Amino acid sequence: MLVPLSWYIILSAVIFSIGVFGFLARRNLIIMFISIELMLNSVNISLAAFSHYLQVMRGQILVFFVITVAAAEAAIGLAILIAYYKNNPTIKVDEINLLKG
Amino acid sequence: MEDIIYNQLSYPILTWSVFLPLIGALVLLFMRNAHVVRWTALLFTIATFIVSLPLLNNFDKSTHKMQFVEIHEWIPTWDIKYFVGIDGISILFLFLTTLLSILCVLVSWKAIETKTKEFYMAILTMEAGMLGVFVSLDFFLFYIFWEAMLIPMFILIGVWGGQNRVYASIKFFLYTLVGSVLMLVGIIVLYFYGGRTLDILALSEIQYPVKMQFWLFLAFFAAFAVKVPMFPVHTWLPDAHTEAPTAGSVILAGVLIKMGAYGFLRFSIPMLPDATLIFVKPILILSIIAIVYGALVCFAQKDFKRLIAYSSVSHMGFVTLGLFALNTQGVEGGILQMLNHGIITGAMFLMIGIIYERTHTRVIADYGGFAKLVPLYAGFFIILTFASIGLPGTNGFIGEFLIIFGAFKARMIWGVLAATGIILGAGYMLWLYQRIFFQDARTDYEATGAHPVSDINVREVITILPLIVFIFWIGVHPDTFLSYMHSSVENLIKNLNMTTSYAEYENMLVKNIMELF
Amino acid sequence: MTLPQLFFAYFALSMTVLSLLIVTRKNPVHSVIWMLVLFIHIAALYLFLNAEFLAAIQIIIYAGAILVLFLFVIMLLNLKREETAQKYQSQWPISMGIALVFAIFMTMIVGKITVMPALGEYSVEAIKAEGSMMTIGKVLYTRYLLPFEIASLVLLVAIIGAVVLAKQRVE
Amino acid sequence: MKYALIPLLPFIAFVLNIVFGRNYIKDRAHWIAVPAVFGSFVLAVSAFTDVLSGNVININLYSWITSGDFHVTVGFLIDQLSAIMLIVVTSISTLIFIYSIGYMHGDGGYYRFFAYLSLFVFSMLVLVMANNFLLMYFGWEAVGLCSYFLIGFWFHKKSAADAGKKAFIVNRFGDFGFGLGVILIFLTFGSLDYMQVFGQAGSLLGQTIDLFGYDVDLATLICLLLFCGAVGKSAQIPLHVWLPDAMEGPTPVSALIHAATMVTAGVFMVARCNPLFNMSEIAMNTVAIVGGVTAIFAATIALVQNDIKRVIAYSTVSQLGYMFLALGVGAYSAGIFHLYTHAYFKALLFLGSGSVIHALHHAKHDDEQNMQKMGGLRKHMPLTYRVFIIATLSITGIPFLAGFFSKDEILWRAFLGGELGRFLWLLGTIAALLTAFYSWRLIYLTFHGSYRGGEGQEQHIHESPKVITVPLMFLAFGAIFAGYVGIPPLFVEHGDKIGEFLAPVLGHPEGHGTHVQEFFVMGASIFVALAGWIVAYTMYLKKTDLPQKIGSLFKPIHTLLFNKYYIDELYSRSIVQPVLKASDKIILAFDTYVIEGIVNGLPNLIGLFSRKFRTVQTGFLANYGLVMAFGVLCIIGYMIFVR
Repeated sequence: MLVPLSWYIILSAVIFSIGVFGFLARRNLIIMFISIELMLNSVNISLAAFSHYLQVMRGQILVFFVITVAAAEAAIGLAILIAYYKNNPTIKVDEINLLKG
Repeated sequence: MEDIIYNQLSYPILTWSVFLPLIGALVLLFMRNAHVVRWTALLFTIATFIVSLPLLNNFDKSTHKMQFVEIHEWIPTWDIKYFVGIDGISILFLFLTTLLSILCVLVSWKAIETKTKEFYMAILTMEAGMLGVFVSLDFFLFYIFWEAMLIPMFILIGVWGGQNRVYASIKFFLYTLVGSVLMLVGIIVLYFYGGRTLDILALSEIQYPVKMQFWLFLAFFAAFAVKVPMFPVHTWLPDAHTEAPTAGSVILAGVLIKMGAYGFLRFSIPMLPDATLIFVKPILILSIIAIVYGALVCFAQKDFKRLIAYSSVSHMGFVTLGLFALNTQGVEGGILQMLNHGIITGAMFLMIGIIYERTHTRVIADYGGFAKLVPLYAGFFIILTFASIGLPGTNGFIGEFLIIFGAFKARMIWGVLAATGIILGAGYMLWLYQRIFFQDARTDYEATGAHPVSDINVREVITILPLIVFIFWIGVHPDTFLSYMHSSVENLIKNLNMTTSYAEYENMLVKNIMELF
Repeated sequence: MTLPQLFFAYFALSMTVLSLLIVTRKNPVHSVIWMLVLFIHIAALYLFLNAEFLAAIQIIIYAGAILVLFLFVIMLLNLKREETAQKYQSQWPISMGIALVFAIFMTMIVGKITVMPALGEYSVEAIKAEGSMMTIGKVLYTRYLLPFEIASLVLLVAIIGAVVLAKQRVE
Repeated sequence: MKYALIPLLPFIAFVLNIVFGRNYIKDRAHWIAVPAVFGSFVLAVSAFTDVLSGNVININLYSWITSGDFHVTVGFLIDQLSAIMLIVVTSISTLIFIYSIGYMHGDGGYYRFFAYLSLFVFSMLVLVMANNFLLMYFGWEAVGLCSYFLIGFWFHKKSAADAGKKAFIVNRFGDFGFGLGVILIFLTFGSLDYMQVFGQAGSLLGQTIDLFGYDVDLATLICLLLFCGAVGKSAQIPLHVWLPDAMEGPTPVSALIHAATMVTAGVFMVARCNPLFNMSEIAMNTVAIVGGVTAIFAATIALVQNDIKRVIAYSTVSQLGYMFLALGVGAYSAGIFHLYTHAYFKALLFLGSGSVIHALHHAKHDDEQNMQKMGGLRKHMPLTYRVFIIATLSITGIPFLAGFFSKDEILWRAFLGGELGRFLWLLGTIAALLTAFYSWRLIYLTFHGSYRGGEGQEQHIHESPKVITVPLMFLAFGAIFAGYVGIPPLFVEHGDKIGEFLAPVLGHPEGHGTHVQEFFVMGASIFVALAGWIVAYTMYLKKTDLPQKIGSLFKPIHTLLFNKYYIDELYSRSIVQPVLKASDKIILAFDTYVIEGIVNGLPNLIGLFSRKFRTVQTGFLANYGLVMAFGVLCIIGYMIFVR
């Protein structure tokens, strides 16, 4: 057990915060989707690490479900993006405010 | 549960009288032609009246127990039963409801042209709801009927009302709803504390801690005070009345308002005796304000119906004063005054509806010199005016005198203040009568005959006559009606066990409020 | 520094650099490609954590399917005009601040974890004995059957949604 | 049981007239009303003879209200007092009914008039014959109702409708006190029946009750409350404002209601409750003082009035003051005796003025009630003139006429009643002087001198038809001989028959002075009557310019009196206006702004807040993301640092 569990968690935390930065800062919608994928992967890493160190399978099973959710989310997100793009050819986030209250 | 007497009659009389109008409403559903709808509605209301008639003669006046009782298991898990019965207090209101419903159907014969089927269905469901409230002895059943009443009334005002009817109906609905939601909380508390039962009689026997009674009383008070319209929460009544169609305001004034006072009698006083005694003084002050305030506002009214609405705020002030004088005369006077008010104000709204059909205006200034134009109508109206003032010989006097007597006996100052209400009452009613019937006639009615103001016709006389008969019957021989109440009111007062004096209860009130903050 | 630690250090470093690259590229296609490289590294990391099946899944689904989907969408929308525009949103320093604070918090939490729950019975040897795929299959289809079904449902909804949104474009 | 018919007959007449009047009976209404009232007059006489022979009738028909220990029955009591009242009410009503056949001839609401008159007689008889306080209260208010109808009979006239409303509301003020008195009586005695209440009246002595904190003698409180009702009904000082306006009603109404019967209800009630009043010295004095003050107050106003009916109305108020004066000093039988005689000559005065108005009415005389526009009617209406003279002689107290005996009896009893009585006697005598003056002023202005009305109308004026003058003759007969029932013992040993007759109910007035004093009092009242006559004679017949000179000399006093001491204005400004203004400005404002404000204010408030929060939803993804992230950070921060 040379590489302690904490390192893995720190690694996933770092990647996760980079994902958060990506999502909040970037203007391009696709990049935001990608950073969400990034965040999800970082979570997967920590899950796998936990599963390995705690010698229990629950972590890996969860990774599966995270992946399915990620896939579904990506598909739907991009579909919406394309639908929106049809009548308003921009994917810059700060121009899309149809939902304004 | 020993003090109930099961129904010995051949048919389940109470269930029939409550659900017959509902069946009527269903039958109406499948009718198309307005005329047929009217006659069937009339048929059903009269049928309900006849079905509930045997209640009167084989009602046993000597006992305070609930009679004609029917109990059927409904929702066993929470021990909810279909528990129905009446006693001295609620029997008279049944007949007031059935009678007024017949008159409502009659008075809106020509008044309602649009969507007549839905109108009559609303009235029939309304009647079922009201009868349900008076007979139900299970909190769950009571609450269902209590809320069920609101919807048809909401529709009646909302659809067939006057100009800003939507505002009035929403206000009416919200007012009553807020109140009854608080009551629901009270019911639930009672359910748990009273040993997981919703049966009103069982819950009345249990002695609740004073602190809890204090809050429960407030919860129930919220619901009933709104319905009675006691002073601060009365502003929905004038709006609801001015916007409601004739039949709507007759039922509203005739029966709906009595629910609040009936609630006090059936729930607040028997179940929460100590809290009632604590709250006697504030409620009496509110009632006296209602009497004087209601009367004063009447002087300033321009609209005919609004004036009568405010006058019923004043009359209901008398009723609550009587009920919370907590002696036999006061309570019996209160109950009788509820009946009288239903008859007098119901009849008055019928009359307003009748004249409104001809002149299509409710502004008092548009009227004048109608005694010559419609002498028979004027004659009937003068009887109603004097009944509403409480002239001896009419029913108003008996109720008011007993209430003032009860209030005077309880505490002299209350009687004196209440008696001022009579003078104010005479003031605004006679002034109203003079402005409408005496002064010189408005030219356009008389000369040009633009609005052919024809006198009251046979159908309208039939609508008014039964109420006039009751006005004089109660006025001359009130014992036929008072005898029903004696034992029930005696029992109500007895288990109130007024041990200490009023003063002592007052500082208990103050103590409770201090603890609050 | 023992060999595994060395490997981990490499992977940690490379993955942080890669994610930074993904997030900061102006051209989305570059980000996607760097993402691909990142996924390969993650698969390798899974191997370290004795989760071969996961590594395979990672490569096949993530790299294979989702990234391709992204590429496909990028190609579909001609993003030429987007290149010129300014990359970051107006208030990006705030998001930078939040991300940093987040990272710091997480590291602090790691420091606080003291008590470890009891070890489960799936030790490394047990998995090796049966093979990672076998154990995952057993566990998945016994204890976690219901979530599995729900996951399939989620996917179904996603498919229908995508089709409906896409179809709209045709008329 | 046949005596229950007395009130029932007029009631049946009322029902028949009101129900079938409009389209069947129309102008034949008197064929139902007159026989009915005559029937009850005959029954009243037979009841009187029964009571004369000694047996008092007290029957309970049926139980009216029972609630808990409160029990009231509908029952009749005919004893000496109510027998006399029955005679007075039914006889005067019969004569007035016949009179109004002629007077109201051709009026649109003919049947309505007779219906309301019969209803009035019914309620008055119930009031008189009731055997408990609540039934009397029933008659009391029913009589108020009929006066509302009859005053406002010509309702198209706004003044008449106003007068009717005013009469009812002012009466209501009185009934407010009366009602409370009735309740207090029940609370102290446990029953409202006369026999029980007056039986235990003795127990009242010394009992006190806590009224708003401090102790008040129970008897005084009860009597004052009852007297409050009497003041309202019999138009005494504070509540007299409605009687002069009640003259808006047709003259037979004024004669019947506002002279003979209704206004005397107050006197009857106080006399009926004499056992209670005897218990409280203060109450007796208040009654006497109010009576005396009203007598002189009303007399002063009558001096300057120009409307013939208003003069007589104020004279009624003044005479009622006399009656209350008598009751106050304990001479109940004297009060009732004066009530009895006053009914006749006052009704005669009213009906006489009615026939004058009727005659002028035919002469198309617009201002038919203004005395300044009359004069010299002696030639045209000899019979009415002669009847008027008899009535005026009687009211001013000229010896050997009804008025003299009863008024003198009152003044004599007042004279004997201690130094307060002595002062009131003085007031009474001055009032008698004024009465003499204004009565003769009325005669000279209307019947003597030259005709001051419009030129062409004089020849139209002619004597009223038979149906009007015959009742006048009967009343004149009453005005002369009614007094012989109570001749003071000074002249005829057992002359005061009415005193002895009423003794069992009203008791004997105590206090008896020497013959010399009696002669002095009688001489004083005769002197005063003649003096008034001579002064009026000189002012209005010989030197006709004198009234103008005196009027201008005492200008302020004249206007003060003419405007009835501005009491009407005082009441309307101090009570009526504030109520209306309060209800308009404050109450309605309170209702609409305060309560509606709260009720509508709440939703607006909520609306306001929600508009604020809306701006948070910017629509930009980034903002939402930021907020979310920030939220997560806060939670984690909390978990780390706080926990």
